[in-house]
Amino acid sequence: MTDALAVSGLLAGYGQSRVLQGVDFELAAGSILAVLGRNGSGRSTLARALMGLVPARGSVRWLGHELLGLPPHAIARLGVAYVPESRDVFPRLTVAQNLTLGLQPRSTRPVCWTQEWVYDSFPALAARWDVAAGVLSGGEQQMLSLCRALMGAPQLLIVDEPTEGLAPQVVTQVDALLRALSTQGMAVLLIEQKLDLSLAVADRVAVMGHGRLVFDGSPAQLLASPAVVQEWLEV
Amino acid sequence: MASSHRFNWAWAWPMWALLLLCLPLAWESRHALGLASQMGIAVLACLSFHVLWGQGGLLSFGHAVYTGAGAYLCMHTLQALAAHGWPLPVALLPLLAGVGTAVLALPLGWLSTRRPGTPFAMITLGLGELTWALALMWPAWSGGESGLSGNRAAGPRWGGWDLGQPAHLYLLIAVHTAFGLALVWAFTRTTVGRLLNAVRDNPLRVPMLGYDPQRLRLMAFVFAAFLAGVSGALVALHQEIVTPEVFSIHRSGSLLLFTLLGGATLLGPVLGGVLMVAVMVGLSGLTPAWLLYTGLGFMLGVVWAPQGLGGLVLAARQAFARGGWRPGGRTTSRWLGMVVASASAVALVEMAYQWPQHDTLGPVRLVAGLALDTRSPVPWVLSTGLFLTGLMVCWWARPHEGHRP
Amino acid sequence: MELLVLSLLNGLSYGLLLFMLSAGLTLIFSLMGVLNFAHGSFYMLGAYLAHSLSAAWGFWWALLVSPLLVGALAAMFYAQVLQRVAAHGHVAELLVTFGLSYVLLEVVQLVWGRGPVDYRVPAALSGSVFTLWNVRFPAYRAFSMGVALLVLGALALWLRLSRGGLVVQAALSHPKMAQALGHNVPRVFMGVFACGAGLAALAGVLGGNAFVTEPGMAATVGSIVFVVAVVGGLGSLWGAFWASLLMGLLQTAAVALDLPLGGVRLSQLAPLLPYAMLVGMLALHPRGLMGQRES
Amino acid sequence: MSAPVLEVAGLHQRFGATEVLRDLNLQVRAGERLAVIGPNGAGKSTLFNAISGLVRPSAGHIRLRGQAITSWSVHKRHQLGLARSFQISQLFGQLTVRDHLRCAASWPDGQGYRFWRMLDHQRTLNARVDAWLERLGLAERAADIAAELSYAEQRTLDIGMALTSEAEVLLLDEPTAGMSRSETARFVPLLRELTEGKTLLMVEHDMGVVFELADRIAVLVQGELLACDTPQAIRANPSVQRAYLGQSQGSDA
Amino acid sequence: QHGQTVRIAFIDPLSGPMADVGRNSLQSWQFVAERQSGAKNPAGVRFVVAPFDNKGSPQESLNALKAAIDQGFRYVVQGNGSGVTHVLADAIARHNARRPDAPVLLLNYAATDPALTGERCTYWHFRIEADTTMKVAALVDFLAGHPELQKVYLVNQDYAHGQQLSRHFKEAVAERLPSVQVVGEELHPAFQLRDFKPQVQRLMASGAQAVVTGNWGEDFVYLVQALQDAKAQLPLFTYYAALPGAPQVLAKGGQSMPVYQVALHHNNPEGEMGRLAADFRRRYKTDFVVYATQTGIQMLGAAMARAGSTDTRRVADVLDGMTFPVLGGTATMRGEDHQLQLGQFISRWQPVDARYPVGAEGTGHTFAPLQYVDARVLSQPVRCNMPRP
Ligand SMILES: Nc1ncnc2c1ncn2[C@@H]1O[C@H](COP(=O)(O)OP(=O)(O)OP(=O)(O)O)[C@@H](O)[C@H]1O
Ligand SMILES: Nc1ncnc2c1ncn2[C@@H]1O[C@H](COP(=O)(O)OP(=O)(O)OP(=O)(O)O)[C@@H](O)[C@H]1O
Ligand SMILES: CC(C)C[C@H](N)C(=O)O
Ligand SMILES: [Mg+2]
Ligand SMILES: [Mg+2]
Repeated sequence: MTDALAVSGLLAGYGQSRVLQGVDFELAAGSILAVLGRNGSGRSTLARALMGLVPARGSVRWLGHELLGLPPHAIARLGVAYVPESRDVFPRLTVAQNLTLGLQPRSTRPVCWTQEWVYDSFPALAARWDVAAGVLSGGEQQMLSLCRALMGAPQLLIVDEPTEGLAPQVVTQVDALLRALSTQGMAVLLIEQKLDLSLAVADRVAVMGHGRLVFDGSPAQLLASPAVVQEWLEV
Repeated sequence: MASSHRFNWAWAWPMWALLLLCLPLAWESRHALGLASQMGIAVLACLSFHVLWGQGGLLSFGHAVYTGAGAYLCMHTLQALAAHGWPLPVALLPLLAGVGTAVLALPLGWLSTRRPGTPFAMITLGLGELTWALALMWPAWSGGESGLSGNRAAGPRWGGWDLGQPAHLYLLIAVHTAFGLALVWAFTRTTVGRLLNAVRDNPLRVPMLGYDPQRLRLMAFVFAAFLAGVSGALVALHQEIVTPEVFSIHRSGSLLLFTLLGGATLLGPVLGGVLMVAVMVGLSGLTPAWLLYTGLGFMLGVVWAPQGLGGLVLAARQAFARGGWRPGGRTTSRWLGMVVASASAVALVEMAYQWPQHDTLGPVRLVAGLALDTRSPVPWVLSTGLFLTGLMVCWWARPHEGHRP
Repeated sequence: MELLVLSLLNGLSYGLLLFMLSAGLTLIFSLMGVLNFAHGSFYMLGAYLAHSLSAAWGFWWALLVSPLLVGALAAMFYAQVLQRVAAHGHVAELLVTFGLSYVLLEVVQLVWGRGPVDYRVPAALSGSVFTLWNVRFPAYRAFSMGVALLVLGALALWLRLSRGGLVVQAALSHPKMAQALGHNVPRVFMGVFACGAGLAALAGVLGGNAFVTEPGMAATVGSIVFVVAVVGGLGSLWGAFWASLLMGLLQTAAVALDLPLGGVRLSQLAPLLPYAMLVGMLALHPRGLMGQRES
Repeated sequence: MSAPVLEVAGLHQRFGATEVLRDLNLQVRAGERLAVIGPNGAGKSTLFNAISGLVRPSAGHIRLRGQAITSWSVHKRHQLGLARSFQISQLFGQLTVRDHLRCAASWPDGQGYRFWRMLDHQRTLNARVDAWLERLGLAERAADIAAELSYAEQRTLDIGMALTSEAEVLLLDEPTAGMSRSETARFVPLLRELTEGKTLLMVEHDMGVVFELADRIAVLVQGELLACDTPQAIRANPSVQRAYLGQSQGSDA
Repeated sequence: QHGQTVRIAFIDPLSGPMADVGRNSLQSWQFVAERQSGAKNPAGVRFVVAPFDNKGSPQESLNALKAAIDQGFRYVVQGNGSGVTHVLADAIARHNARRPDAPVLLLNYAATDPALTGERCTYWHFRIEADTTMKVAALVDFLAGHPELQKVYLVNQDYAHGQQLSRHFKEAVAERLPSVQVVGEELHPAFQLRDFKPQVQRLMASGAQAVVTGNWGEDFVYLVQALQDAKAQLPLFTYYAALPGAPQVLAKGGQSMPVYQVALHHNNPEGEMGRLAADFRRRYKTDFVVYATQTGIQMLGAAMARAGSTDTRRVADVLDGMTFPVLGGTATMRGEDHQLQLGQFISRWQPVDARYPVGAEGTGHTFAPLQYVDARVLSQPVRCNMPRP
């Protein structure tokens, strides 16, 4: 199948410091790419760069559009959704309002994730739909952030550590959800710490180091190459 | 805002102090001396504001309460001293007034600093307005709208020290300003100073480190009030009059604005203070359009130097450190364009202000020899043309901004 | 009795005018968090434009066009200046809006002169609607009260129904995230800012002839609107509404009753009341009447 | 066995209608490591907030080192030897990493509210801070602004502040959240070493870490204490299985 | 001193709510100075008047004074705001004590607070306009002829000028016209009110038959507007109803309210003053109302001629007690308190007619002289003992 997302020679950074030194990869619709790497290796920066949240250079093509240079809202309206590692729920808005804001203005895509769906699959949220998101527990905020992104019926989902702070049960639930999403044809860029989980969920894993992708292949291949794991994932 | 301690001031303040102290020797003109005195005082006031805002993140809309209090304390003591012939040298009044103000700031500060952010800003605004109005309503103490005046040459004189003479007063001011600068610089590097920054950035976390945020804020507030009091007292000595105006919201306003414009580094208040006097005394004397220029100045200043002028200076310094500023074709022509544009803009503004009173004031004279007759269309057309050309040059030579790392 | 009724009505109408002013600021300051110091200037500009427009096309056109013009101007200012500095926080915003207030003040004085201009109540409204105990209540006041209530209704509806309000509140805490969800935050902000400015101008159109249209009018309302916004409670439209009424009534009452207390007379204290109220409110109940947040 | 250094008795925490903590009783002995686990929204962080004084309990008592601190202010509690880290990092955006730790070390170092002593001249304090920078692996970041750290580095710094204060009782809210597996592997032994002889309460969802560190485990569900026992007992406990661990038992361990 | 240039510093509000009055005064000074320069004054000196904006604030006035002195000005003229005048007088006294070699003179051309030539008089302050006690004297004199006006209401600004006017008016009627009673009194903050509705309400409620106000500038304009809105018809006695902006507003009310003005000025002077006023209007498109400027320049010219120098010290000594010619008569600068002894016009607001053709501010109405109250009538006892250098 064709690659929905094609990133090449992506450079990005903050002010003087360059974090991404040229990242290249493709991502096909309906597949999950997990990006691993040490802390501070630049994975979140990659996510931000794709979302147009940090100045970047290079090329990011998504369904034939060049994303670089577009403002974040334009990118989002092309069906790209982003779940930041710091959750960034809107603290003073209620859970319901947060979800509403997930819906995009004048979006043509069919809405498949309704609030009902959210409350069914995450009872924790259902119980607290009308309290300010700011007082939610860490885990609840994590769920909210994920669901909020889904409300926009994206075709590309960029999730930065979606399982952080989630109880094991919920973690497995989220795994299942991600898999389901990809089978429904969504492209997922999963930035994850938990190696085993990534390996279980992803169709492909990439390893980031020194602002580059030092490995890109199937989970099996990664396990088969302990050198990479040794050098880029272990301490 | 960049926190000041990241830039080494060890060498800066004694030099500044030295410079200040040398100025009067360099200058003959009493006018220049007056300006320098006012600048010194303004710098001190801005420093006091900097302690609150730059260090503590507290935006006070009523800082004039404390400069004013210092001024009145000083003036009352001065009058009493003149009346009863106390053996108290006038040169000590600023410090006394400072201490007095600090004491006064304790209760008011306790009220204001309980919460940071908007509540603080608005409480100070309220207190500011109240004090101002009360001062007007209480002429017995404030001297009504024509205020209290006194003679700074009063009191005992030691060794030919005569504050009546501007140069001597100036020295007094310079010493206090240098002393204040040193004090603030030191404060920013003490434990409390650092914790104050912490409170500024995240008041929730500080208690978990064993410190009471409000107490830290209050300490800063009182310290700031002390400096404010000193500068207020110096104003009183310099003007030899204190009117309720010293409490006016405009005082607080200009203090706030110019300190902010200066920026949150320790350089900020210095630039801010100097600029404040340059504008409000210098510029307003030069042109009737000074308010307009000030307004535009604020807008452009912030757009160009969002970190404040101090930040701009530091940036330039770092730029030099990194191989300096290479005037490429673009940069130079951009500067050229700016100069042309602003010059012709000034011409336009001046003419606009002049032509209603053409008969009184005659043609506009910007530079010697060049007289623009506001009634003939020629100068208008010309300067408009120049202005647009300048803008176009700027635009054409604009830097590739933003979207690149 | 008459005096009481009259000052009650005066208080109400003054309060409602105050509300129209602070409604704009509630949008800009307490919703967007922009310390907008040019608000009073928009009010003034609205009045002056209305003065010229009503001379040209009559009052009703002025009532319509002047706010639109000011709103457009505000939008331009937002896009060209405010947006650039917004990233650097509220202090930068404070400075530029303050600069703008100076510029507007000077421009107004260049164009319309430094004295007051003669902007009068339109003939159609110069009569009086009703008379209580031979106290005439001017039709114009009734009219502007009506408009104020209309504004209140419209805003309340907008905040309830449209998502604009939500987006603004969201962007207040995480602007980038809100944008990453597909909301054109800059444009929404521009719209809200323009809207707030337009409201100020509307207040100017109605207040300019109820009171006096002169260069000082910006300064006179400059800080009082902030008081209303804060006493009412940040982010709360209704709070602003009740606060305005409260102030209007208190002040007119103080001036009208004019009881001597101690050395001074109550009427002299009138200008103080709002600030006393502000300090008291913040000291005792920092969230204001119905505020959602403190800062 | 020694007297409890921290004691929570009959703790209730209500927010409006929602009751977050219900009649919670908990005793922590000096020097023990207690892990608090439970589903999301069970009330773990709220428990920490109540202990550290960020929220006032609706009912119940909290005793720390023999003192009834239920109504004490946050900073007083810290001065009594209680430190905590936050689930969502609470840092000082503009301060450097070093200054963060300096602030954290000031009180224990006996700086008090001194405004006449230069920080740079505080030898013991700076020595202690440098040592901690090393231990936390933040040494090369020491001069950077907190806002520029990566997420995990920020988490480390947040925990680092709690540790630097060298308080008797430590509350760590999900210390290893956001850390990669390898970082965690490096961090856990560090944590064990650093909290030697101190009392540690930690909330953690990473069962590997929990079972590795904890002497006892408290399971919190819906604001009620479901069980509080040794790791083995908890692992065996079926109701805990149901309520929390689920099939992904000891994920990542 | 022939051919010398005398530089005069004009320190008054050129911005803010009092700017209009200030600008008009400046134009008057500059116009008169130019008109009487060189051969046209006995001393043959050239007068130049340079503006310094004090924004109406005492503090700013001092900055202005400092600047002026530093730039070598030794003659200062000021008038708009008694508060400011006090401040300047004090400051100048201090300065002259410190630098006796080159003292500074203050010509006060409008500030009416009697204290300036009373308790707080100084040797260096000369008032060339009537003070409030004199103007009040004129008023009382006039009221005496109108027995139907028994109940008077006072509306004044709450600062030196307004306070003194209230006080002295009450004293004067109590003393010389007991039949008149003051039924109410307003002292409102100066240049802060925009809406005089409440004051006017109280005024109407008090059953007053006449209003006396010293309000000027915007405070006068808004007061009149409020009165007109309230359809008031009672006579209004004023000091400054002819200052810029005021006639415009009065004209809107037409003749609804009788308005009287006590001033050196009225709109239809004869002779040289008439020509002067006409030229002024032609040049500045506004009325010439500050006659004191004319007096002031004439006085300086005469004094310098007599002193044979422009040195402020000498000139001051000559001025002290000097009698000199003014348009249509002579005036004396009383030595004891430096208060000029000169008469005042009482004029009435009326439609222009054949006799008084010149309208105020181009309106169809004008201030027409009713009577000229002579200096002898106005003159008040001396209340000053000043230290003399
Ligand atoms: N706002 C910022 N300003 C400057 N530098 C930054 C900023 N954010 C991140 N960095 C730096 O960029 C590098 C990569 O950060 P990033 O957050 O992408 O790492 P990461 O791979 O996501 O690590 P983590 O697992 O901690 O999230 C880090 O060294 C960090 O210090
Ligand atoms: N101030 C508050 N107002 C209302 N509800 C609150 C408040 N604080 C917490 N809650 C609720 O209490 C519950 C417990 O929150 P808490 O943060 O303690 O959960 P937690 O055990 O830490 O969960 P997690 O493992 O996700 O961090 C959550 O459902 C939260 O919504
Ligand atoms: C010019 C005058 C209106 C000044 C006023 N008489 C005063 O003494 O303040
Ligand atoms: Mg990350
Ligand atoms: Mg938690």
